[in-house]
This record gives sequence, C-alpha cells and structure tokens, in this order.
Amino acid sequence: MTDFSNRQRVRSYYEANARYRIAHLLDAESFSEILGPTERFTSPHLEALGLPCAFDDGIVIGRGCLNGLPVLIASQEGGFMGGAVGEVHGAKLTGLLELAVIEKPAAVLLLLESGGVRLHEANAGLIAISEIIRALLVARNAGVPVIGLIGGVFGCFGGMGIVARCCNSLIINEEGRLGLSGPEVIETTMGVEELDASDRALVWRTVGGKHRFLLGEVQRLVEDDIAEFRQAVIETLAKTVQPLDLEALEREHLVLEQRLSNYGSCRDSSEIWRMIGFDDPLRLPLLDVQSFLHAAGSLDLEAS
Amino acid sequence: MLLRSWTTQADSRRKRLQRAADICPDKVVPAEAVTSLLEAILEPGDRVCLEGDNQKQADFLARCLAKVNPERVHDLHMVQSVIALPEHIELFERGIARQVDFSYSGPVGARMAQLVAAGKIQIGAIHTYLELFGRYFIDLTPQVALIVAHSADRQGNLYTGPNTEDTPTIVEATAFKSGIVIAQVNQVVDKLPRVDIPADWVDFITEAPTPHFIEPLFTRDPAQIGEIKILMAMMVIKGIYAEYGINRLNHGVGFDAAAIELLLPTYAESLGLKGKICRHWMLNPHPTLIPAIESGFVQSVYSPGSELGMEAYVSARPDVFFTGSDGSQRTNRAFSHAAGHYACDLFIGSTLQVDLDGNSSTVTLDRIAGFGGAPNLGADARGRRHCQSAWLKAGRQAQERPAAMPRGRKLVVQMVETFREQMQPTFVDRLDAWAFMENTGMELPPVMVYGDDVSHIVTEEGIANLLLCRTAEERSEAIRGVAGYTPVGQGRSRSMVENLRDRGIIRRPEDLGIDKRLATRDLLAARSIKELVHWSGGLYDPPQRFRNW
Amino acid sequence: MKTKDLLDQLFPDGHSIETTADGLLSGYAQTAKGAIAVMGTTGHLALGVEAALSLAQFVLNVVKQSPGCPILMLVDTQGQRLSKRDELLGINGYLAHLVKCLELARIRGHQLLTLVYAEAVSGGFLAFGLMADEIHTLAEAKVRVMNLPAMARITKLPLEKLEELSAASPSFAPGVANFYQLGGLRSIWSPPLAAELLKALDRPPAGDCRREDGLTRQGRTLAGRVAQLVREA
Amino acid sequence: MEYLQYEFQGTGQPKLFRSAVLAGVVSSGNLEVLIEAADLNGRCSVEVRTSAQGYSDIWRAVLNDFAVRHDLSNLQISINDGGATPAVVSLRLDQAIEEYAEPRHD
Repeated sequence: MTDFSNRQRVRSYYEANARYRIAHLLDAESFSEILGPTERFTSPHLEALGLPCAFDDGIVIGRGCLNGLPVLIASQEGGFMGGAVGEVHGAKLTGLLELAVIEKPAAVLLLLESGGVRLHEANAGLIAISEIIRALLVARNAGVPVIGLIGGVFGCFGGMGIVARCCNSLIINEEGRLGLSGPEVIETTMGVEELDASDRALVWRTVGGKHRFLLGEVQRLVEDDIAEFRQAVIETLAKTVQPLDLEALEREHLVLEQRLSNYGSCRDSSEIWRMIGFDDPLRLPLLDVQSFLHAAGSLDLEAS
Repeated sequence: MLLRSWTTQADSRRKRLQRAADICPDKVVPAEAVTSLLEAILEPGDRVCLEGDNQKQADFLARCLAKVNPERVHDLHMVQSVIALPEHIELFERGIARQVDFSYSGPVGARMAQLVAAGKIQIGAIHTYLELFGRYFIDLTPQVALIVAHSADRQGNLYTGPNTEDTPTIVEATAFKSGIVIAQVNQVVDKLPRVDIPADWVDFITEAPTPHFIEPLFTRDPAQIGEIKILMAMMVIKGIYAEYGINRLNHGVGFDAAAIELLLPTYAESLGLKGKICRHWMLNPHPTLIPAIESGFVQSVYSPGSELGMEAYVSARPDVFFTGSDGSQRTNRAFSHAAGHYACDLFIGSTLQVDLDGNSSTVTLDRIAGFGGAPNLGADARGRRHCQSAWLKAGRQAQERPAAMPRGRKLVVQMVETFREQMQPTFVDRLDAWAFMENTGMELPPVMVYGDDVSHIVTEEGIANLLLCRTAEERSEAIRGVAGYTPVGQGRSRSMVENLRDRGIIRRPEDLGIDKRLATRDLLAARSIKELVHWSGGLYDPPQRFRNW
Repeated sequence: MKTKDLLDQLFPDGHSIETTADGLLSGYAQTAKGAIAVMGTTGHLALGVEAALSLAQFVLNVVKQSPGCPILMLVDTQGQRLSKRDELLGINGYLAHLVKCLELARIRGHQLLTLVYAEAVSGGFLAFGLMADEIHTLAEAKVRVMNLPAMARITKLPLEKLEELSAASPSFAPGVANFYQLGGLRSIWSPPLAAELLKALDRPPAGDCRREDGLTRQGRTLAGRVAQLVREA
Repeated sequence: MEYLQYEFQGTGQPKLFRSAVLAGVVSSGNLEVLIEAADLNGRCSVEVRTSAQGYSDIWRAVLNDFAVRHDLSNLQISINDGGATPAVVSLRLDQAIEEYAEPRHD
C-alpha cells in the first residue's frame, strides 16, 4: 500500500485489533493459532442471552517466534465486549499458561485489553480470572517469564488489572490504562465528585501509562507503535528473569509500603509527580514519550 | 392638531436609564445587583435579545433574567440565535417571556417542543442566522440586549477575544435604535488587549461570578472516523473537489467533513491536488483542518467563531486566520455567513433525511431543532455575479437549454451514509418535516436545504450529480441510485441507474478510479487528537475531555 | 455469623486471633492437627490498599516465622474499595502483591484454605480467598460478582430474562449454590465447623481443580475441555 | 438475536491461499466474517447471526450483490453481527474475500 503521508507512519498499537497486534509484534508469518475461529468455541452463555458471539470468544492465542525465540502469545480483543473474560475466553488463556509449563517457551506474551469479568457470565468469569492468576504464577514458578503489554482503547481493568501486575514485566504506551475499578464504575457507584469519568485528562493522569510508569508499576513506556512494543519485548527478554521468591516479595512489599506512606495523602497524580521531583507536573501529560522519558530518567524512580 | 413626538424611543431609553440609576449609578454593575437592574430597565412586552450561539453564551445574564419577578417583568419577546441553556426555557416556564424568534435550539429542544404544545411558548419563526440578524434591523430590533464578552475596561469598551461571533451585530442593532446594551464579562481590567466593541455602544457591564460557558462544538476526534466516511471523503475529493477545482468553500460540522479535511494531506496530496483545491475557507477553526494547513493546502480561513483550544495555534498562523492587533483571532458570524453565501463556490454538509427531490431535513418529531447557518451556506446565491471556474462549470452543467441565459451555480453537496445508527434509513419517500409541520401548525415544513439547491448527493454507494439531471424523474432515479439498501434505494430501476451511470450522473467509486481497499484509517493524516497536537507543533491545546493521555 | 462465634466454633482448642477496627483479623489458632495461621476480613470490608498490604505482611511473616504452617483465610468482603485514591496508588498492584505472597506460601509448602463466612465479592475475593487450594463456604454466606438487577442495568437485558436463565445456568445469578456448581467452591461446611476444618487440613493440596469440579457438577462444562485442548495443541 | 441462512449458486472459483479467513470484530455496529472453503457443489452458503432483528430482506440483497460481484462458489461464509449497516457489511465482506483470494503484504 502506498504511504500517503510525508511523515513516517507507525502501526498504532492503540488502533489495532487483537490479530493485527499479534501479526506485527511477532516475526513475520511465524504465528500459528490455537483454537482459532474455525473451531467455533463460542460462549454458550452469550448465546443463551441472545447476544452475538465471537468465533474466538474475544481472545486469540497461539505460538510464534519473536526475534527467533519461541513464545506463546495471547491477545484480547477489546472490540468484542471490551475484552471481558468469560468461561471460554478465560479457559483459553489458562490453558495457554499451562501449556507454557509443558513447553517452556522463552516467554508468554499477554496482550491485555479487558474490563475484567464479563458480566454476562459473571460467576464463571470471576472463577476463570482466578484460574488465570494461579496458572500464571505456576508458569512463572516453572521459570517461564510472563510479559504483559497494555495499550488498547479499553485499557486493562478489573481482575485483569491484577493479572497484569502478576506478570514479570509490563510494557505500556501513554494511551494505555491500568487499574482495578474502571473510572465509569467509580463514578457510577461513588458519584461524580469522587471521579469524573468524562474528564479524560483526569482519567489518564490517574490510571494512564505515564503515571503507571512513574510509580514503577510498569517497566517500559513506549510510543504507540507496535514496532516499539516489539523492541521493548526483545529487550525485556534479554534481561535476567527475577524469580518470585521471598526476597523479591519483601522488596516489593517495601516499595508498596513506601508508596503508601509517601503518597497516601495525595489527591491527584500531579501532587505525586511534584513529590517525585517534577517542578511543573501538569506539563508531564503534554510531553511526548521521548522527552518524558528523558525528564524521568534524571530522577530516581522507585523500582517495583 | 396633535404634535407627534419623534423621540418616543429615546425618551423611553432615558426613563429606563433613570430607573437604573437608582439601582446602580455606575456603568460597572455588581453581579448581585444585575437582577434588580433588569427589573428596573425591562418593561412588559419588551423585545429582548439574549446573546448566545452554539459556542459562547451570556449564561450569567440568562440566569439573572430567569430570576426577575414575573409580576414586574413578563411577556417578553425573546430574539436570540440559539435556545440552549435550561435558563432559556425557564424564562417561558415562569412567564417572564412568551414569544420567541430564533435560529436553532440545542439540547433543550425536546423540552421546548413540550412547552410549545402547552402554549407556554409562541414561536414567531425559526430562522437562518442571516435572516434573524437581518430582522434585528427591520422588524425585530431589540429594546434591550444582554450580551457577553471576554473582558471590559472601566469605560465599558469590550474585548471579545477570539469568539466575537454575534456580538457586533446585536450591539449594532440595539445601540443605534435607542436600545440598552448590558454586557457580562469574565473580568474588568484597566487595559484591554484590543477593543472589539466601543464603550459608547454599551450601557452597563458586569463581572460574572464564573467565566462564560463556551462549547467546543467544532472539535471532532479523528478516532471516531470509520472506513465508510473515509471512502466517501475520497469520492468527494476526487469526484467533486478535483473535478470542479473547488477553492472557496465551507464545510458543515461533523465527522464526514472532518474526514475530508484529514484526507487532504494524504489522499489529495497523492492526487497532486495541493494548490489546486481547498485554498480559501469560511470555517470555524476545525482542529481537523490543522494537518491541511500545515501541509500547505490552506491559504486563508475566515471564521464565524473560534474553537476552544485553537487560540494559540490560530494566533501563530496570522497569514491564514484573521487576527487582531493583540494577535488573537477576530471572528464575526454575520460577515462569515454572508461570505459563505456569496463568496464560496461550495458547501458540503450532512443531514438526517433526504427525499426523492433532494430536500433534506434534520427535524425529528419530538424535538425542535432549527436551522442555524446551513440554509444560508447550502443555498445557491441567486444574486451572485462574480465568476469562478467551479461556479461557471456547475452553471453549465445545470443549463437545460443551449439558448438559455448562462449563469453560474453554487455547488451544494449533501454527504450522507444511506443508513444512520439503529438502521434508520437516510433516504425516505416523505420527510418527517411534513408531519412536524402538521403537528405544530407551521406554514411550511422545516426544510434544511431545498432539493433545487442541491447539486450533488454523496453516499458510500457513489455520487449523484443532480445538475446533470433534466427531468424530475431523472433526479429521483439518480437519488435512488445512491440510496443503497434503503427501501427508496431498493425501489430503483437497475437499467435506468446503469443508464445514468453511463451518462456520468451516477458515479461509483470504481467509475472514479478509487480503490476501496485504500479506505482505511491509515489514510487519515491524524488518527487521534494527539496526532493533531503533534501536527500543530504543540500549539493546539485540546479541551480535557478530548485527551487520552 | 458473628466473627467471635465463628472463631469459637472453628477453634475450640483456643486461638490468639485479633480483629482490628479497620476490618482485619489475623493470628494463630490451635487445632488437633497443630497450629494454623488465620487471616481474613470482617464487616464486609471493602478491600483497599492498606488492608491488602497488612494481609500480605501477615503472609510474609507466616512464611518466615512458621515454615509449613497452614493458612486459613476467613472471607467477608464486599469487593475492592472503589476510590480515586486507591486507583491513584495502583490498588491492583497491591492486590496482586497479596496474591503473589499467597502463591509464595503455597510454593513453600503452606496449605492454603479459605472459608467464606459472610460475603465474597469480585476483586476483594480474587485477591486472597480465591487463591486457596480449597475454598469452602458456610451455607448462609453470600457469594457474587453482581446482583441480577445491577447486571440487568449494565447488560441492558431484561431482568425477567436473566431470572429465567438463572434457573437453567449457574453463571448468572449470585449465590453459594451457583458458585458451588461452577466448581468455584469445594464444599459447603455445616457444623461442627472444627470437624470440617480438620477434614480439610487432612487432604493434601491437589492443584487447581475447580474446572474438574465444575464439570463433575455440570455447572461449567467448557472450561476444562477448552484448557485441555489448548494444552494438547 | 436472529439467525439467517442463505444460499447462492455461483460458477467462479476463487484461488485459495488459505483455508479460512476472518475479517472484522463483533462490536456495536460492526461484524466479523469468517470465510471457509467447503465442498458445496458450487453453492455458496451464508449463515448470519445478528443482534438486529427484522432485516432479513436487506441481508439477502446485500449478500446477493456480494455473491454476484465476486461470482462465488464452494464457500461457507459465517457472520456474527453486532448491528452493522449494509455499508459496513459490504465493506467487510469485500475485505474478507479479497484477503482470501489474494494475500496482501503490507
């Protein structure tokens, strides 16, 4: 296809669907899908409710290669029910993590985009997420690193927000959002005074990629470009995998304790950023990723 | 013989000002005194202009007016561009006002329809902007105008900032016919950046407790532009803009127009059209126009109003925009719409319903909407005399007999998808406007753009060139030929449509040499608000609700 | 059931479990099988960052100070705390930390048991109770993600339809019976609770078998099969 | 939800580069189209599951035009629809068949 723009055009991760992300993240033509759409494992619960199903139940899983290394990969489709986890969707992901223990790939890559439990099959969805968490930690304990990528329209919330923080390492773009309760849920339940979900700048500085990076919850912040995500995964794979042991968890505990005592009284992320050391915190959201990383690089950020 | 007084209006003004002096002797009125001031000045039955368009609003004065005692002030005749705020409705609910002449009704349109039905509101007429402005100087001149500006100095000079909009028109009509002008401002300062309204046209100013409301009406997030709109925008660029060499134009607000704007630096550029189309615009500063400006398509833009977040960008591009000595934009809705009507060769806009004659309407049965500016812009300017090649070419295409007097034609394009959300067909046999007329007792159905003014209809199926049609039957069949799978579209005669296609009256994407597979979001010069910010070199500062970073 | 009564019934041999004003309980108890560590929540606690951190601290202490000691989680939570502040601080990371600490305990040979004695909802449940080797409940407990009227509102489906479907499938409506059928609960305890606890302590952990339970009970028939097909792919 | 089924008779045989192709995502106003090779004696079978009720005639017209446009045969086409307009349906069908018949490298 002709490149119409004078500028170098990137493949947006934010814009892409689940399949496109996989196709351009992995080595070309290396992906082979497991339980693909022709197998038609759709949700019986949605069907019972008279709602349209997706042939892959909103998640694409399979094998592939990244920079020549074998990986297992899962990609949630935010466009289908916000990437929410139902029985089949969850079981595909759990099965993939269990397959990792058998196959011992170089890594499992989780392309997370989900609002959490699929409310249309809420009970099965909640148990499914618990199963994902357990399978993920078993895979980690078996020595397989699990790397999470976040950067889609629907963000990563609910139980999948917990899943994300169980990964060895996370990569996010500045459009990406990571949290537990979605802004709309908080506004609906607690009132607009608690959180105005329509104030998008507020939402992003509360749960967006930059804030998550500054808190040390994600290890890499990249431009919204699938190629940059790919490069960040490659660099992450080259690092030594930290085991999930007592020492690591005590270290994490200390970090979380300090965060709570340092920032526990902050009402807005801008207050946190000022305490971290930015003189003009309200400018941070406006910086492009490169300038932002440059500014952040001169500060001593806590490690998670 | 009884001597006739020739100064009744001036006398009335003097009496009103005397009453006002008891409330507030100064030109600067404290905010808490405004309601009393209005009660002192206003008389039952007065014609009052309350400023507010679809962008800035004299919201504080509206609140004050809604609080006056209806026993003292009642039966006002409101004349105003837009009915948008809850307080506008409250005036009628409380009996403060009874009659209204206006152009457009926004989010309160449903409530308004109920009040009309209950007899609480008498609508004089629903106008176009230019029509209403015109009547301010003929038969709807206000006795009192309540206006809004950014700031004032202590003498009462006003600075409107980039959103001058309707203010000069309203003040002109009121101040020079013995009326009284009261302005709300965000702040009173010692020195203004520039003077938009001179002090001796203004009687009172008040500092509003909160800055006036302003709506970012023309901001369209490129993230919401889908492939179908992109395909239609490709057809417009190749099949109309390039074909006629359109260089003086106006775009309606909406995602369809935004798609065209965002395809100029990419698709139009690839067709070698830079410098050949889209040079001079009458347009609010659409953020989606930034890439076309930056890549050199656009030479000039004159605006009816500004747009939130675009202030710094506009100030930094004075070659393109009209700016004042202070560097900020100067806008004027009346001049803009006159320019759009007479000096532009093309208008393109969207609508909700189109019938087989090409008449279009945005009326729905349960709410009162209105016209705004589209009918002025989307109508052939019959009085126009200056020649441009696009105007002449359209005129030639429309000329029915070789011997007829040659004249030009404005291009008026309706750009619609054949179905709206919830599978509502855009193409219908009968506009809902007819039923609306019958329900409300109006004398005419509220038609937005009349079919005989429409030159082209563009849908995802193709372009229908109505200028080339010679009979009413041909016109209808041309419209059916682009009406897709709507009942109207399925009623087409396939052979007739093929005939019209052979004659170039209907053109499909493939007839235009357009590869549909290129119609993806990758073709947009910016796919997000953030990319627009990047195009602007960081000058565009989008409102918070449009950010996702 | 009142927390005190619950503890008395579970641990007739005595315990040193303390409950705090902010809705946490922790300590040790004596059983016929030896000492066990006990942690949990009371008063339908909305689980926020502080509580998650305290529970995680308790788990780490048990791991360090009482190697191999079984851990019993007593669950009464209305879910995660919904607040801007918790999101700002990254509450999902705090809950994940608690989850990871529990996994560490499992890896290091601590048996993990859960008893839902009052409420168990969504995120609050995910963060600790659902991590156990075996999850049990009292019959009168309430387990849910969302009640049917709220679900009807959010999914825009008629309540009557959801109620009708709930009769046929355990996936929709709240309730112990539904979660049991789905395999989310190992068993429903009835008095004497101390005896139920001893039975559970006797069974060696057998990995995550909720899908198998769900299949056996015909509540969740696809999960196990799908995961197996993936493993064998 | 509505379940619709159609059959068309074609003569052409698109060159096969894959055994199956999926285009699109099921979401509000959007759909997914799964195209698979199938031995159907030259027929082309289409099944549609749609959240929008009462548009079977429009579906027939859209699918018929599609089948004529590409002269299809021996294909099983399965659609999950979240209420897409005919314009989006036609576009998605065209995208799917084009990817099916000629692999794109972008």
